Amino acid sequence: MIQEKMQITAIRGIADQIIEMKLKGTLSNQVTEPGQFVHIKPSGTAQNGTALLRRPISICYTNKEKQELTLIFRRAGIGTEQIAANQPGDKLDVLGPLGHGFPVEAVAPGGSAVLIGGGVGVPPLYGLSQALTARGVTVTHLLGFRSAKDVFYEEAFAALGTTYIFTEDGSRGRQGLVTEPLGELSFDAAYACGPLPMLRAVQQLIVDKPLFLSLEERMGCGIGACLACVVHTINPEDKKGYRRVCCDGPVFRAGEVELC
Amino acid sequence: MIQEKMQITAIRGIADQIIEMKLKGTLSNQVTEPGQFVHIKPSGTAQNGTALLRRPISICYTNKEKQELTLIFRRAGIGTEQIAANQPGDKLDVLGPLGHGFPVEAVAPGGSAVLIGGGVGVPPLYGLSQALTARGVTVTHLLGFRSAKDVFYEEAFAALGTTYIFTEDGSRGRQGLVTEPLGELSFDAAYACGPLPMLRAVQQLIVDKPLFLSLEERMGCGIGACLACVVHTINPEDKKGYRRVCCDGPVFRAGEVELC
Amino acid sequence: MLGVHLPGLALKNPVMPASGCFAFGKEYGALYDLNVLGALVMKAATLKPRFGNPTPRVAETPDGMLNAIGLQNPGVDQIIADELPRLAAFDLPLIANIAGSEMDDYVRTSEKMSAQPQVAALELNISCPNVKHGGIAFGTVPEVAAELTAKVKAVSQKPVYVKLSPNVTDIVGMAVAVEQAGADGLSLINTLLGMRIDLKTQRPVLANLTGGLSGPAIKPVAIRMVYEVSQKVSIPIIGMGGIENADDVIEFLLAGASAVQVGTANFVNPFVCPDIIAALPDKLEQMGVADINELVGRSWKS
Amino acid sequence: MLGVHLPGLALKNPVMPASGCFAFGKEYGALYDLNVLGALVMKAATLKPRFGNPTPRVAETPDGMLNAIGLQNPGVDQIIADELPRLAAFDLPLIANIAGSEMDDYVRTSEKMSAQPQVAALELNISCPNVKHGGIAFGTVPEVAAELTAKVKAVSQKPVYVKLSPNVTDIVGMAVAVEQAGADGLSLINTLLGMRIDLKTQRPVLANLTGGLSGPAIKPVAIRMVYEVSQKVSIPIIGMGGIENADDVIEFLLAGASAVQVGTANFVNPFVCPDIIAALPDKLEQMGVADINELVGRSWKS
Ligand SMILES: Cc1cc2nc3c(=O)[nH]c(=O)nc-3n(C[C@H](O)[C@H](O)[C@H](O)COP(=O)(O)OP(=O)(O)OC[C@H]3O[C@@H](n4cnc5c(N)ncnc54)[C@H](O)[C@@H]3O)c2cc1C
Ligand SMILES: Cc1cc2nc3c(=O)[nH]c(=O)nc-3n(C[C@H](O)[C@H](O)[C@H](O)COP(=O)(O)OP(=O)(O)OC[C@H]3O[C@@H](n4cnc5c(N)ncnc54)[C@H](O)[C@@H]3O)c2cc1C
Ligand SMILES: Cc1cc2nc3c(=O)[nH]c(=O)nc-3n(C[C@H](O)[C@H](O)[C@H](O)COP(=O)(O)O)c2cc1C
Ligand SMILES: Cc1cc2nc3c(=O)[nH]c(=O)nc-3n(C[C@H](O)[C@H](O)[C@H](O)COP(=O)(O)O)c2cc1C
Ligand code: FES
Ligand code: FES
Repeated sequence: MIQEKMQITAIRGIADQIIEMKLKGTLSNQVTEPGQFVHIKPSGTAQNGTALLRRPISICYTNKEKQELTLIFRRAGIGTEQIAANQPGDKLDVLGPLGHGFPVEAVAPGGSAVLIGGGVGVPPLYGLSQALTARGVTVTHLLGFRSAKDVFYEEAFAALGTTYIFTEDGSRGRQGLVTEPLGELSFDAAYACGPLPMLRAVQQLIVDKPLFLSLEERMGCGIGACLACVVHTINPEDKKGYRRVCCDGPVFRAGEVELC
Repeated sequence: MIQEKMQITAIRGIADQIIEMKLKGTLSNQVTEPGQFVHIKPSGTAQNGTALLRRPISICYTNKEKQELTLIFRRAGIGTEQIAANQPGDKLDVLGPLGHGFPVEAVAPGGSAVLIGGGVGVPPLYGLSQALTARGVTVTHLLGFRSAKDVFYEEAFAALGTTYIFTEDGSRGRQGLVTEPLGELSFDAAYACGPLPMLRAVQQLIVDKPLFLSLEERMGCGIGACLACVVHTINPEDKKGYRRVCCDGPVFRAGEVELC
Repeated sequence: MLGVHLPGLALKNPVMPASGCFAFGKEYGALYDLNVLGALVMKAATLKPRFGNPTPRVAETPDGMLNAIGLQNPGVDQIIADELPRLAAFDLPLIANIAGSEMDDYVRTSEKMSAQPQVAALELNISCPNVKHGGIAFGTVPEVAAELTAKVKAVSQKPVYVKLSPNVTDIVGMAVAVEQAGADGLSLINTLLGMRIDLKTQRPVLANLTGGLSGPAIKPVAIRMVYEVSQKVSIPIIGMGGIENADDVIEFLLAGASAVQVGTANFVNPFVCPDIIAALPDKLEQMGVADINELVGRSWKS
Repeated sequence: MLGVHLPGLALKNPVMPASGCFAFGKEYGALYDLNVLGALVMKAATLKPRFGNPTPRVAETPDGMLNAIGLQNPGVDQIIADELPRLAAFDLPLIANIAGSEMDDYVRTSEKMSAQPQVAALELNISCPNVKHGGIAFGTVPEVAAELTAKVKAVSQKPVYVKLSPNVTDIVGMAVAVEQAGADGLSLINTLLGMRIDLKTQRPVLANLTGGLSGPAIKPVAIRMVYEVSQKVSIPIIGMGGIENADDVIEFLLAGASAVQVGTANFVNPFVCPDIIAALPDKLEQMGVADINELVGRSWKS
């Protein structure tokens, strides 16, 4: 983990309020797993003030040759609005890589995995899918969005494996929930990232296969010191009784922590 | 007085920590006197935070054909640092023109005036000198700076009238105080802008001629509503007993208000 | 959809400039039509004229400002003579903010002000931290605040709102005390007591040493106090502290305020009050709210 | 030039991370050598383990943040067993922050902690606003705070610093009370009680409803309190509240603090403590100050 002024090499809108941003710097060398995240100090101008704290954003994927991280984030409030206002060439103060990501070794080469994502939970699944396919794993993507205008990276995912797009209003792909096809698919392990109700539904449906869930919590430090981001463990025998999303997670094996 | 997003058409350093900035917009049409000021909402990035309140900066001079104001300011703290970080093309939220400036009609055409300035009190004297010379008044400039590295606009002033530069350390022009030549000069009226000790010295030396002083006070609103910027009147009979620097001034006739 | 009815105040909308940040409306009235405002709260009036504190009177802090104006005003008689006739031309409830150093000052100033037909309500500023003698004591001792409220109520021909200081251990105790003493409403909050030291002079920036902290920095404290107090009193609350935009207004209403005041933000954006008022209908529509009064206290009622 | 000597604390420099913002040093210790710090204040220890409050536990506000962690910690015995041995490896005074819900909890926790050779001093957190029962009451009533201080002093083998809450009418009264009860020093200030409401959910952001406001927004309140208290007590003050850089440290020293703590800023810049410490010598030189202790209280002494 380092703190680095990373240079923005590209920044563009790819869907409604969704920004794809590329950051260059040596921090990218330290990324070990898909699903890790960075903690960004917002700089730049926003309408309603300026952010004090850093903002956690998942690494979508890493290009180690180019020393480049790609992030995808939604303009959600002051901090992401500030970050989105930057231009190529501007620098951002980035702390990372942080946390533990998705374990690709949970699926042996030749095996198969299903990746389930919703909204801005989709981005880290792209890097995961790259890593799994590079390992010789067959991947299926179940990606949910609110509406056609919110969809991104459909073709990029399709290039790596079968990809089902779902929208709440049916304006693109299928109408309905990403969990629908789960019963019909066979796979060795599943990975999910998205809103809590989606994660809960996934956890109820996938009970007999390894399942890894990436969680979100409001954060202070991002490195394990402030205990802002704790979640309860499920096992009553667990000595600590809690995990920190920022450093013990954000990815947990299903059943390790409570989803609430 | 209007509030306008003015576009920066030029911005450059002209001395140590001294920035010259040109702003384009219809606000410039409303400027009536040299010595008026604008109240700028800082935007842009500074090292140590961001400013909440506006910052008062004198109008150096106005180019009505180009609808352009020129300002000269010192990077003094958070707000001016933010403003200085802007680029040509960026826009600034400007309120103005504010206050009452220097009365040029105090000197009849063909008469003579002396303009006394110190540090960042020098800028508004340039627009004043332009207005006086356009009126056919002969001007002499006494301009004081800390050191050679702080001097600006020497040639611009020299093009309008005799110009004496003073520095505290003698590294440019004469060593000493701007008030020194006052005894030897003959003039019909004097105008001064600069630090309080300079204004006090000027006021003690010029007792029998019209003298106009431009004051500074920390401001809130800039338009007369908050009473942050009041100064006491000298005349004990004065009904109000005070003046607001932002709207009754910043220029006052010597003897109207206390210099403390 | 924006109308709000409070004791003595029929408001077109719940947004009014805060006392001391708008003088008597002349300066901002040169920029826009004051009739768009919900009401206008005048600068504090005292029995005698006051020059206030020496300068510097303001200092900036992170997302806030300190002020130590010191209640400068020409005195109640002058205000009645010079300011009220001009303000009477507007179709706008006027709230007279009252301050003093002695209880008797408050009572006599209130009596005079409340007798003016143009004045719709009084706001007792028992909490101004910048007055040396008195003032602060009224705002921090429940019994004293209650006594003052009762005395003013006894002479006032108009509803009385009491403006509380946040510089207390127990804001609910203060609020309940003045409610029981007969207050018709509360204004929450006045400024937090603060200081800034100039690293160059190595002395406090303000000539008065301390000053009142206002602006966005104090909004979380104000929201907390409105939330706590509104659940314990049955008189309406006018909320303030750091309001800059329509979202902030809605946050105060959700916390339990029935109307709001905007202070410091006027200095940043002189059009902030009309801007907020213009933005509110769309905000309500987005929230599916037909009547702004529905929002009041929703954060704890639902 | 940066060394500061306080009861029980021989500090290389006056900068230490604040309690609760640095856990037990492990995480930041992975980023830099903790030996550069003046001291380390550990996260609050309570007699029994505490899980703390439900999430969300933090929310951002203008130039500040609210937290309602709820004193999560593994309990004093576990801290002594797991954390102190590791921290003993550093050449660094350790300050143990103590919290509790009952007076007896404080006393027993203090007794255990102060008996540890690695612990240089105690800091009594009588002011954490996030603990439901107890806690806050100790911090707002001078007599109770004094009684607690005396009881802890009676059992403590190490100097006792009392950390005061700013959510009081009279901070000087609190300070004088605990000084008379035997406190060796004061820590000023803990967080201001605040709230933020989420406009989407229309409910408070924090699961705990209210939280403690920290960060630059509160600096003017902290400076004012240090300025006022330092003139009325003769024990040293460790100042904090919104410190982000060396200038802020100097402002606290000028106000009357002898040393400082840095909390929230660690989250913004994980290297803030070493950055500040590295910047201080140049600052002092620019000010013509040979010994940092000369600055203490200069804003009112001169
Ligand atoms: C491990 C992790 C990975 C994430 N990855 C992504 C990603 O790849 N793309 C993406 O668009 N978003 C991601 N998020 C969510 C993202 O952090 C928030 O959308 C963002 O912090 C909102 O900041 P804001 O200033 O725009 O909004 P505001 O609402 O103004 O933020 C106010 C405060 O709340 C916090 N906050 C608000 N929403 C969230 C949230 N959902 N999760 C955590 N903190 C929040 C902010 O960090 C800030 O401290 C991730 C969150 C976590 C915890
Ligand atoms: C009528 C008027 C005209 C001015 N014209 C010029 C000019 O042409 N060029 C120029 O360089 N400077 C001018 N100044 C001074 C300029 O306003 C300050 O240097 C500037 O406000 C400092 O802001 P800051 O954020 O950089 O400094 P900070 O020290 O961070 O400011 C903190 C606060 O103090 C106020 N403040 C600090 N110094 C001054 C000061 N000297 N006067 C008033 N307020 C101050 C700021 O406005 C701000 O509210 C003028 C001041 C006034 C009142
Ligand atoms: C410059 C200034 C002057 C003020 N004068 C008064 C006053 O005369 N009477 C009063 O009750 N409050 C006064 N206040 C307090 C405001 O009315 C308001 O309660 C406070 O500033 C919080 O709101 P804000 O954060 O929107 O400014 C003053 C505030 C400022 C900034
Ligand atoms: C996340 C967080 C946790 C805290 N936990 C404690 C604590 O356990 N004990 C304590 O005395 N103070 C605690 N505090 C208060 C800080 O020590 C400090 O007094 C306060 O945050 C002001 O300083 P700052 O503005 O630099 O953060 C905590 C503050 C934060 C932000
Ligand atoms: S964010 Fe601080 S411990 Fe996780
Ligand atoms: S700055 Fe507000 S009256 Fe002059």
